[in-house]
Amino acid sequence: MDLEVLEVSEKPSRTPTELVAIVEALIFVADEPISTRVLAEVLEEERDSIQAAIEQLQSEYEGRDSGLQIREIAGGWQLGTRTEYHEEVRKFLKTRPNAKLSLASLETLAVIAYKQPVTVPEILEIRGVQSASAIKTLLDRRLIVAKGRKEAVGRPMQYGTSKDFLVQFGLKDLSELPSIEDFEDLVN
Amino acid sequence: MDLEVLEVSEKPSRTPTELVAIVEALIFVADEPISTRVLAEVLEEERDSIQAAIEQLQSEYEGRDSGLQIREIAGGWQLGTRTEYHEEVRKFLKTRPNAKLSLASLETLAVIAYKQPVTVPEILEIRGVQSASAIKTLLDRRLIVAKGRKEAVGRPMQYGTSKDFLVQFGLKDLSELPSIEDFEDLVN
Amino acid sequence: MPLTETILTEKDEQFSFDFHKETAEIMSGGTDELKIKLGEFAGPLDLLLYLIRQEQADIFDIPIARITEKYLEYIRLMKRLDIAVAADFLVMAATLIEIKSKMLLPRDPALAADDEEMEDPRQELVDRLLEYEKFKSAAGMLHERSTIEAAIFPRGPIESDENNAEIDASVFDLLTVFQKIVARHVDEVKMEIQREEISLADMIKNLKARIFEFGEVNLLEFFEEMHSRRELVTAFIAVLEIVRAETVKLLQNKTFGDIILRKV
Repeated sequence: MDLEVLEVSEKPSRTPTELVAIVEALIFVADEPISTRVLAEVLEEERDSIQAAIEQLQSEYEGRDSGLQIREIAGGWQLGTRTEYHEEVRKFLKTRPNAKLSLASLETLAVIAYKQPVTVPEILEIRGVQSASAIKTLLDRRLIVAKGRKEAVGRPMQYGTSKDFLVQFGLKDLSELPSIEDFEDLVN
Repeated sequence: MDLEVLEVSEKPSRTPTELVAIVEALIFVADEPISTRVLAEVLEEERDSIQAAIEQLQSEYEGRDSGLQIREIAGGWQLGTRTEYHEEVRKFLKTRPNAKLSLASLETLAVIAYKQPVTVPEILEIRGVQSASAIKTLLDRRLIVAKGRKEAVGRPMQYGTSKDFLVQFGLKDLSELPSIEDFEDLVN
Repeated sequence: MPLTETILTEKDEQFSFDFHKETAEIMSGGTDELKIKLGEFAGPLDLLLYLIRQEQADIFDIPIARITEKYLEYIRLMKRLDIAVAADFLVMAATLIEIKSKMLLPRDPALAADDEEMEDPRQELVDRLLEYEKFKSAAGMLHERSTIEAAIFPRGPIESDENNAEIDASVFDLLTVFQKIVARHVDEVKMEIQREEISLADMIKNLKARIFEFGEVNLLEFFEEMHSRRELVTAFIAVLEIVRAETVKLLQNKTFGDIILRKV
């Protein structure tokens, strides 16, 4: 028996339906448009079969009025949302950034959490940078609150963390804030 | 003509097919599992309608033998490839499976998952062995998080599982974990 | 001072476990295979369960003398194979020997008749083993789940993923990094000599040039290069400025890991 023949016959045998599904999965995970050539190489299939699978896939997405579409971009195939729904997509994406804090806000929050009650000039001194917009963000998101004025020149407002801060970070009270010592045992 | 009435009637009127398509588009663009609640809020629809749309979507993906699936994970919905095609996907992405967790780390994770919030001495008690390096590994991989302090001598830090834990272990929520008492049958 | 654990048995036989000098008897057998097996035990309870099963013993009626002997043999073997024996394994050895000697004590007939429920010296150990075994099974379940999950892939990155340069790190990560850096420079600050300080504008310019040239900059390494606390603070502000204003991302691969500044 000829070994080479055996190797050739080892080519994966997939049903057309399976090939369509695999092509869909690869287009989905790819981080840029994926070309017919690359798909054919990875899957060891003829380009014609790949082309047929993509066409099949496109008509499936069309046929069921999917919210997604397969487009040819820069010589490759890519999955994206349909233009009709851009308004909703944009609306959703706009709600999302609020979920995370920017680095500046996080920094400011850390200073306020560990140094409270603390004034704006004091935060400036520690961070070395104006924190006005970060403080506004934190106030808007109710993570910090004003804690009266400091008895000093100009009587500046002092800030501290709020009840919402405790809730969001899963803390019962401020003494539960982790300190370096808590993690030292683990790091060694 | 009453302006107020006009405003009320401005609530988006979508056909069920459109809603299914829009839900599909949002699940696709979200970079984390997206909950029914968030979908309902963004689209100003009833949760029931959203739920029905998701079910419709799931059966569509099933019905056409898609290479993708819609799963409920960590309290939200997410698109992912089907397990059957993992070899092809891995070959294309040229990735290796993630470094597996050691037996010690898995045991520690099991104790934390079932006993949370739990302290380091409590983990030692059950496992009979120091678990510091396992805890460090689990923190590094973001599978566990600090969960406040225990009101006991030394106020030790407590640990619990994270959202990433749910995602990496394919759990809707913690209640999906089989009861620890169920493992007793296996023991005897 | 050598760390030594000495355990006396009823026969005055002495097991001495010296972490540095222990030379126990050689056990025969395929050592390579055993080495792998030994390395797999997740702790003393795990080893104990293995021995009980190997001896086909009943967990509710552990033949304590035989199991203790086997356990100590394994510990000797581990030392012989240069596997570090953790203190927890030695604590268990002591527990086993203690139970064994209690079992050998003649029961007080008067007490035994009075109190039917006289505690079996093995009881506490059995309870711990049963409790531990549940979590061991749960660990197996988690392992299976993660194997299945590893076969499911999320979508590749799309444009909208990157429309905000945010850092995926907790308050603690940030604090740890900054404290680490400041602490490292405390000594240097003491000897700080008046020198020409680099301005913030220049610092930003330098950092930008570096990111542009290399694609990414390791923050810890960058901070390491600073000569004074003041320069360090300037560098830190420069990083914050660049992250805010430029198409630069802060990446951290693991908790407490190095933070990388990368061009988007």
